[in-house]
Amino acid sequence: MYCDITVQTAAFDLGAEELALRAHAGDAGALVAFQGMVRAHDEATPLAALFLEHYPGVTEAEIRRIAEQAAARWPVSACRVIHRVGALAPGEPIVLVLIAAGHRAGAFAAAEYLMDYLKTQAPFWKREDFVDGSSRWVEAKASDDAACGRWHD
Amino acid sequence: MYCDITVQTAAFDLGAEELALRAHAGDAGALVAFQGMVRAHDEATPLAALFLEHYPGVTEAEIRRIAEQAAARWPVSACRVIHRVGALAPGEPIVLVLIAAGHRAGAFAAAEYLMDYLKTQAPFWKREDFVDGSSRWVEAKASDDAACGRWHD
Amino acid sequence: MSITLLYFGVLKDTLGCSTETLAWDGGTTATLLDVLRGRGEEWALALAPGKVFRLVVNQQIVRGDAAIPDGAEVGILPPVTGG
Amino acid sequence: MSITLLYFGVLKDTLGCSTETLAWDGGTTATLLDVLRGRGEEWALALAPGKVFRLVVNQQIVRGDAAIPDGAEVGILPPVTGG
Repeated sequence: MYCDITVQTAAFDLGAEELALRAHAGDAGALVAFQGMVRAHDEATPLAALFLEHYPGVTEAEIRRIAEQAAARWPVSACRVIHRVGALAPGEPIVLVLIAAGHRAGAFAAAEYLMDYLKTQAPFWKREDFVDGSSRWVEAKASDDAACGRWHD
Repeated sequence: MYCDITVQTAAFDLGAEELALRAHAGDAGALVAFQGMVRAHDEATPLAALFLEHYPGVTEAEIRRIAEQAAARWPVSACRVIHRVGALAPGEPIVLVLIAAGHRAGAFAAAEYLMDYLKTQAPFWKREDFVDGSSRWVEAKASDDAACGRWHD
Repeated sequence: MSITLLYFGVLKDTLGCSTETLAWDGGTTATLLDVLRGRGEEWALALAPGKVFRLVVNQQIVRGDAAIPDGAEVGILPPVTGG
Repeated sequence: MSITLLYFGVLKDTLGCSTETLAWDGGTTATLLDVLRGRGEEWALALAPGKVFRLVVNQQIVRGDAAIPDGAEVGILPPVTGG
């Protein structure tokens, strides 16, 4: 399986990544993309920015391990993950997962697996900076743990 | 819900469609794209081209009905479907489903629902034209019926 | 009085026809299928009750027996294979 | 002999520290946590057994008690909140 993992501050381009991945995807019939955007209104006070940090080297290696787990479970031809760090304004894309696979069921399952795992296990930390000047580090969500847990049955 | 359905012979651009859809998606935190490509090697004889036809008007209305079912089931902000018809070479994108939603679970579920439904219920007909000059109309697949069936429980 | 028939997918090849105008004295989708099946063995086989996927009258998918008004467009759809 | 400690996320703010060099006479991750918890109530609370998510020694996530060699980089990771 072709697998390319990047953690970066820069924005990414879904269309360009899709074209690049298809060049590595052989006769794949299905491509699933997930893109996450920063939400402004999850809390009572609107968000000014989301600040993310990661553990360079460790984070990339963990994501690769997770992607290889997904490829062992479903027939995946190629995989691309980009996760942004630093300060991100509401509406900005923060994470991209692209999966190319022979058929749609495997592509959907692998993309969802990777996203569930990224949200619960990959070493990222988020701080919410609000428009009123307050800020706080996000705590781990129980719902994300639950979403990930269903793969471990 | 914003919903835009097109059946066309022309190619489409996933990146451009993603940007356009996000303009209609409000504070959506999740975007899922499915793109299907023509596979060359599903049969013993390689495919020269896939020829698709649809029922103009009826096909678009059916897809819209399906998209509205998905939006009734999961919180979907915006939806874009492009399905190509005419002669398509192996590797060419044939269908695009884009779903923007508040959170990832609904976006994945709605995209998968729409794809399962498109494969089994929308009025499209495929003819396979092989490199040896033979050609045949594709018969409905039992596996696609089964994939769709799980939503009707 | 007449109606327009549209055939799709494999039916075009099987029946050797993609569009036709048919004289119509009124009736339902059942009437129409009887007329078409009466054209010969190929038509009877291709449009046998277990084989016809759907009929569409004036762009509305119909289930069961439905009236076909004068001037209607009737689509005859084999099982779909899209996506 | 020394090791480098890296703190992430909320721990940076709670402990007022993002990176430090610590004199190190050898030992394990348990030894290190004892040293850090001994720095005062805030450290003891932030690094209480139920709170620490993971320790990473030389870029390898460790589970249970693990040796920390001289010159090691040790990451101290609170629960992750990424994606």
